[in-house]
Amino acid sequence: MTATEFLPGRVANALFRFQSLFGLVLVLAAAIAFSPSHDGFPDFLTSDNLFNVVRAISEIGIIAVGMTFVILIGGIDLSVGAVLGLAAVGSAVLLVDDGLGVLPAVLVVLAAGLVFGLLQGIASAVFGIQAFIVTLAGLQVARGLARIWSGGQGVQISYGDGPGEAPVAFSLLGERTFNGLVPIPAVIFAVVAVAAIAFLRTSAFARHVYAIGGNEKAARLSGVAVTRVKVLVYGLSGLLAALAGIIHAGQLNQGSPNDGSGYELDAIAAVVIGGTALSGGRGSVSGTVAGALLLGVLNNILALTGVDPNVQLLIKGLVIVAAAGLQRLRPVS
Amino acid sequence: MTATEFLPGRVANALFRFQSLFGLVLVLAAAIAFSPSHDGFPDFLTSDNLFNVVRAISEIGIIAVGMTFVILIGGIDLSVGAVLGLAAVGSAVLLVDDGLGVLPAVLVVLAAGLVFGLLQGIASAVFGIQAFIVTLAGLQVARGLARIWSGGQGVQISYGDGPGEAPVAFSLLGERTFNGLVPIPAVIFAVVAVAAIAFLRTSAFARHVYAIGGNEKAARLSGVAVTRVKVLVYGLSGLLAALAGIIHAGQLNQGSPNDGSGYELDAIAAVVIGGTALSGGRGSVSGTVAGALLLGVLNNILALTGVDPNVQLLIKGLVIVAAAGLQRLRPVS
Amino acid sequence: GTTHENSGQGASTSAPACKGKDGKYTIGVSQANLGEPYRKQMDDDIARAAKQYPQFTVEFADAQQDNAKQVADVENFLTRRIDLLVISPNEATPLTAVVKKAYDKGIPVLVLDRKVDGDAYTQWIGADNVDIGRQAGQYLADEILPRGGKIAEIRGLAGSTPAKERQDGFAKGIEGRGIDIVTTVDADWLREKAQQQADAIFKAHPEIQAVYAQNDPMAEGAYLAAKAAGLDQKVKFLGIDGLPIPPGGIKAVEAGRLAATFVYPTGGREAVASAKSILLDCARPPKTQLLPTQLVTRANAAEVYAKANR
Amino acid sequence: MEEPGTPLVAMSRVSKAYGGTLACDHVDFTVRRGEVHALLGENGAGKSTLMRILSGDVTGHRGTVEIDGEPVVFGGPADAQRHGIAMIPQELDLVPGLSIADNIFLGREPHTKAGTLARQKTHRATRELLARTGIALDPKRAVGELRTGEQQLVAIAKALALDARVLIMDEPTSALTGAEVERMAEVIGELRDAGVGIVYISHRLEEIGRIADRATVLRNGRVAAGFTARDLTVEQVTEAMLGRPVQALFRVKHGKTGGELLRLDDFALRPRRHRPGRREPDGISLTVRAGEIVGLGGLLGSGRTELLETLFGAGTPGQWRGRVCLAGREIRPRSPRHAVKLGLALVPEDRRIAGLALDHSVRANTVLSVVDRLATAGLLTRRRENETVAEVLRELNVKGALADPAGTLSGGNQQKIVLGRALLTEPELLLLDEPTRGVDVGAKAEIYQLLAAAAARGIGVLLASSEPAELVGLCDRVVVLHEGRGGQELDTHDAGEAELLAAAMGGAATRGIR
Ligand SMILES: Nc1ncnc2c1ncn2[C@@H]1O[C@H](COP(=O)(O)OP(=O)(O)OP(=O)(O)O)[C@@H](O)[C@H]1O
Ligand SMILES: Nc1ncnc2c1ncn2[C@@H]1O[C@H](COP(=O)(O)OP(=O)(O)OP(=O)(O)O)[C@@H](O)[C@H]1O
Ligand SMILES: [Mg+2]
Ligand SMILES: [Mg+2]
Repeated sequence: MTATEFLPGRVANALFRFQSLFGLVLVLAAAIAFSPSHDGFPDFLTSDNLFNVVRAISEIGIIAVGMTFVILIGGIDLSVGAVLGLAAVGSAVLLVDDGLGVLPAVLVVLAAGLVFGLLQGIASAVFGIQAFIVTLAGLQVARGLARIWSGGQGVQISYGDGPGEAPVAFSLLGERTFNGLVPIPAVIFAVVAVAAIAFLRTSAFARHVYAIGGNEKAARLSGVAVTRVKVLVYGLSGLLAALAGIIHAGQLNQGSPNDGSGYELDAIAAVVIGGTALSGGRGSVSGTVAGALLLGVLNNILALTGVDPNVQLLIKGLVIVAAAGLQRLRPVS
Repeated sequence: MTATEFLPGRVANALFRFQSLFGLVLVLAAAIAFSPSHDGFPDFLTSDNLFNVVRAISEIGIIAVGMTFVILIGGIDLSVGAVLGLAAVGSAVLLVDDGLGVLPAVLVVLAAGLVFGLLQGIASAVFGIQAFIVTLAGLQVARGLARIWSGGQGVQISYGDGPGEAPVAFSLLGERTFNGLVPIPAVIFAVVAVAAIAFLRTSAFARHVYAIGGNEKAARLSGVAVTRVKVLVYGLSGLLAALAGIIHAGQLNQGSPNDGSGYELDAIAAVVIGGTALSGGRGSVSGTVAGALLLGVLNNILALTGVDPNVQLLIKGLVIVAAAGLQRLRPVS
Repeated sequence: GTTHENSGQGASTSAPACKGKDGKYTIGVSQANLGEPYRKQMDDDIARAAKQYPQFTVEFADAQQDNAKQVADVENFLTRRIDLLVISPNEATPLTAVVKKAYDKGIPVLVLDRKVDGDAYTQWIGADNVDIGRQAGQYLADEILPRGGKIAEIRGLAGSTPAKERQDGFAKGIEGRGIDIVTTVDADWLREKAQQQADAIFKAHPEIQAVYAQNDPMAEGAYLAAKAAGLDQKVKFLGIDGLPIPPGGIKAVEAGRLAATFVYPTGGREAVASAKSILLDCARPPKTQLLPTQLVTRANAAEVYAKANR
Repeated sequence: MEEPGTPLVAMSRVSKAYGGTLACDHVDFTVRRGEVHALLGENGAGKSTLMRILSGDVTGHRGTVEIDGEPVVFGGPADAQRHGIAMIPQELDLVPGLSIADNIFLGREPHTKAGTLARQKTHRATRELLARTGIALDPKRAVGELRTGEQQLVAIAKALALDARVLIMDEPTSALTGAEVERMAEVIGELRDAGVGIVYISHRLEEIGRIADRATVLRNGRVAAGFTARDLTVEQVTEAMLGRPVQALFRVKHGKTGGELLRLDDFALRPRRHRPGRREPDGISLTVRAGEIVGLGGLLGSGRTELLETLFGAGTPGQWRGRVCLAGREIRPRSPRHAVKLGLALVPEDRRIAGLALDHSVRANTVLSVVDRLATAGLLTRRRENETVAEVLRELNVKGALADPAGTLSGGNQQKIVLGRALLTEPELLLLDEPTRGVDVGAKAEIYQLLAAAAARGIGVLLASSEPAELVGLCDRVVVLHEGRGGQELDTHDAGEAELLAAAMGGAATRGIR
């Protein structure tokens, strides 16, 4: 039980959003301060670099948006990284080996991710198996499927309209837009995030999500279809992981079965740094976006300054704790 | 709300212990059934193989014992795998490079693990940062320290009493005992497990652990030193992870900074399969031991039957879910 | 490490192992992990080569980069009484004991890529990471930056042996050639990580003229980053491994994404060949079989690829 | 007001078993249009279970339920609501994180044409509903920050929002004080006149005659008696409920008290961080002598709970002003643990939130406060534990076995366990917050006797209660709080409920009820 349970909702939320931004601002300041610079201008602030940052986090960010919903209902999804890998493989295989068009391929992969998520949701919501273990198993299953589907090696995507070549349209995912400035993945991430924020603010479904995380019994007594909502949320998480996987394939021009491992932890970190309580019921996508940006900036500046990689691990760990510490006002899970 | 919330405690607990055993029994049966055999005797049941099984799970098992305490108070510790790696490196460096004796080296490493755990406990219990994120950061920090301490390379342990050689006594950890029958690590695991079971059944401290997991606020108002208990529990987890790391070094004659990655998830799986609720307050070490054995047998039989490694991933995932499903009667976190 | 007076030696003069042409043999392959394309390729090579010999059934184990698991994998192979062990150790020392155990049991052991300590094995097949690193360095110094220059190095997984060896060798190769490694980053052998790291590198050091990546996937990742930064024409990329598969380095060189790569042979085929001579011909192969590496440039890429897949 | 035709609700031969216990046993129960039907019975008699069956919350029962003569079977609460049945659950089930408005319309959120939530509409509706229940709260405030009493009113508003034809109120007043209860009675009156059928469950028997038309008494899951509420006396019901008359509900005050035990001089708390919805102590002076029971009175939110929490070291962190002395020594508990060491014990207000680990055994919950002392070298023996607990259960006459999960006990018995745990620490000073909330009259009498006995042993008791009768009947003196300030002090030897209410209201009237 902590103080904020007693702050009026709005104030509290405002405060929290401020908090997660606060951490981000600190890291940004540090980034600018420590950035190496050319002719007096910090490399970090060059538009190119900033767009590299957002591109680097767009996949984690998209996953983290889905993860936010899952954590809001008091659940967790450890399978997203593996699902990303599976989706990347899927896109590559469908486009290259099976010669599908971009749209059909994308739809098939998204559907697969959705179904995978729904199945996990059913296992945890209907059969009452703890989400942690369900999705941990889901991770292994997805990884295994990806390796089997790809034959164990990354599937290279080369473009063209010959056989064994993917439609050039798909290569857009690797490109930048708005006269070469903004990377497409960042655009997709932005769209997903904005949509999710709006959805969480305005939809009844979102109210049910918060209610389930806050007091599941109360939600049930109020006639909320608890099980259905839970299952759908896991479905959403799977869907977004698949979307991230498609982007991943486009970015790297290949679908490799082992990609995305460990992404789930980054995504969860982003969500928590963003001020969402793992106990569920409280949090926001805007916070998650801030959290993802914080991580992205952190990685970028550590790479820019060329700190010793092992020391980087230390710094990252400590910064993450500190950033999460800014959230300590909210209920501890 | 689940049925058993209202079964009288004793019955319920008996039932649960039976459950976790039940899963183990099933897997054992399957193992014997599917095991390849030579001259009519199933390879699985050969004493050598059985000892391989227990030795293989000793480290995970020891970690899982500590994890059980952590999860009983409603927490989680993702750092154990990295701490194991750190401890393995530590043992090697102290024995080989710094030429410490076995006892001092072991004590130093255990102390280090304890302190590392305590610090995480303080961050989560005193500063109220969510355990998931604290220990996730702890994972990175421990990994970074291990790489720095080891100079980035596995530190090899060769025995003898020259400089740069470790006391032969340490090599015992790699040996078997009771006229070559039982592997030492298994013995250590057994001792740790039995001690933990007795401690959880009979100590006042254990009552506080359960109470905190059951209803932290009530525990605090009843005069339980909630914060202290929590910190100590994380300390215990770090201590046991360090112990596992020492064994690891002895087993492999080397301390590698990257060893033990992913062990935390196996340990958590063992705990949950053993019927401990991630929501805290309910569970037993005996269940955890059963869970660890189940995982060990599963890995072993999959290897013996020579299933394709990728298919193994699928099967493992599904069996884990099924095993955890046997626990669905207990309160879902 | 310790050198064993190898008691196993006598046993392994393939007396029990060799049952001649019409025997049936189970070969156990213990692979360090299937995450790295190179290692998956090794398994595939072994599987393909073994097809020629109906007497062989090959079974694979994946240690998932876990020394302890690989020990268990070998133990399990022993339980199943395989006739020959092929192992590509995750790391040397941790696997030494169990490999010796197998060897002493009279099971021929072929060690691929990474040696174990001592000499309790039948044959080691592999290339020399230090040497390949050195060649890469020399090629860079001779062909790409004869007048010296600034480069970036992308390392594999910190704490892994090849990462260290390929780094040391490379350092030797460029010694005193006026080549300055302005930054070194870790990308864990992964294309995705390399891309992100390289993003930052090109920002902080736009003056960089070449990138040395310790494997091809990382080189490709760096190339993608350069492309995004519009530097793909200016900067040259060196990789290692040169796998003869579509996503492999040879194709990347052929397509001009990489300036050069160095074939780091998997030794899969050679392993099966040795297995044949041990098990079917009751012969005794030499203790070590050092595999040659090969420089792959745009000039010879196509033919190397074809040859490898013949 | 007897009205012919089919009743609105007819439950016949309804039975529900939980494991061994028969919660309901062939119960017949009807509700007519425009009547208030009181459902009475001791803790664990089956009142809530029966109503949770009617509201679709509990399923898997035997017997039939008819609405307007039509037999119905409910799959869940949603079904029942569709049939116009609304229930205010005993354990207020609200979502702390959501705003009042969101809670009230949870599951039935009004939409705009765009399909988004219609905020303005819900907020307007919420204000009206709250107004009907007699409080003004900002619809956007999070429920988690409301006082239990306020939460109860929100729960009522939530039920009203359903425009139900049948409204079930399970102990709606347990956290309310005189003023709010009055308002409730009016609301109920309006609904009744509108033809709504109301089921009213309460352990405050004195309310029944004023509010209800009919009363049905359950005992051990069976219907024990029926009355027309008009001509019903507390004694009658009590006897029907318990199967025996209760002699002397309250204690005889002997007035013999020892030396001064607790003394507050102008005690106030400056919170480090202000917690909205909290009414921190702001200048309270009082004394409690050994062997004396002192009551804390006041309106909803007058700051009783905060005072007790703060004294026990469980309040908002912050600066203390004024003096707090225990047996002459100045004290400042840093934490509940410290408070226990100093000889204090607290029975918290909400036993389900702060009192019990509901799925842990009665044993574990009872000994928790003393496991340290029972242990030798940190180790306990089951025997030692069992003996201790068994003795407590015997003394407090708890119905329930050592190994039963506390959650399956009835409210009264749960409360006794929390009390027993507090007494086990052998405190000098006992702090009680609403110790008999939701406790049946029989158990109440027993608890009162326990407290009297404790006092007689020289323990000092400081007791916060919202039940005037309790304060007057049990306490030697009552201190009335207003907005965290110590107000009037009444000697209950000469002052009665009327004076008490007046004092509370009077104090409030000058400042206005919040
Ligand atoms: N979920 C449950 N599981 C097991 N037993 C239960 C459950 N709910 C109630 N009981 C038992 O059923 C009986 C009736 O409980 P119920 O809550 O209906 O009594 P009540 O009349 O509402 O008591 P109170 O006045 O304290 O609210 C009690 O013996 C109780 O222990
Ligand atoms: N569900 C709850 N969870 C946590 N704290 C609560 C809850 N309900 C109320 N509180 C806190 O308990 C304190 C007292 O609330 P309570 O309901 O006891 O008011 P009251 O008893 O009616 O009035 P008084 O302050 O005189 O006791 C409030 O400050 C509130 O913050
Ligand atoms: Mg009830
Ligand atoms: Mg109160």
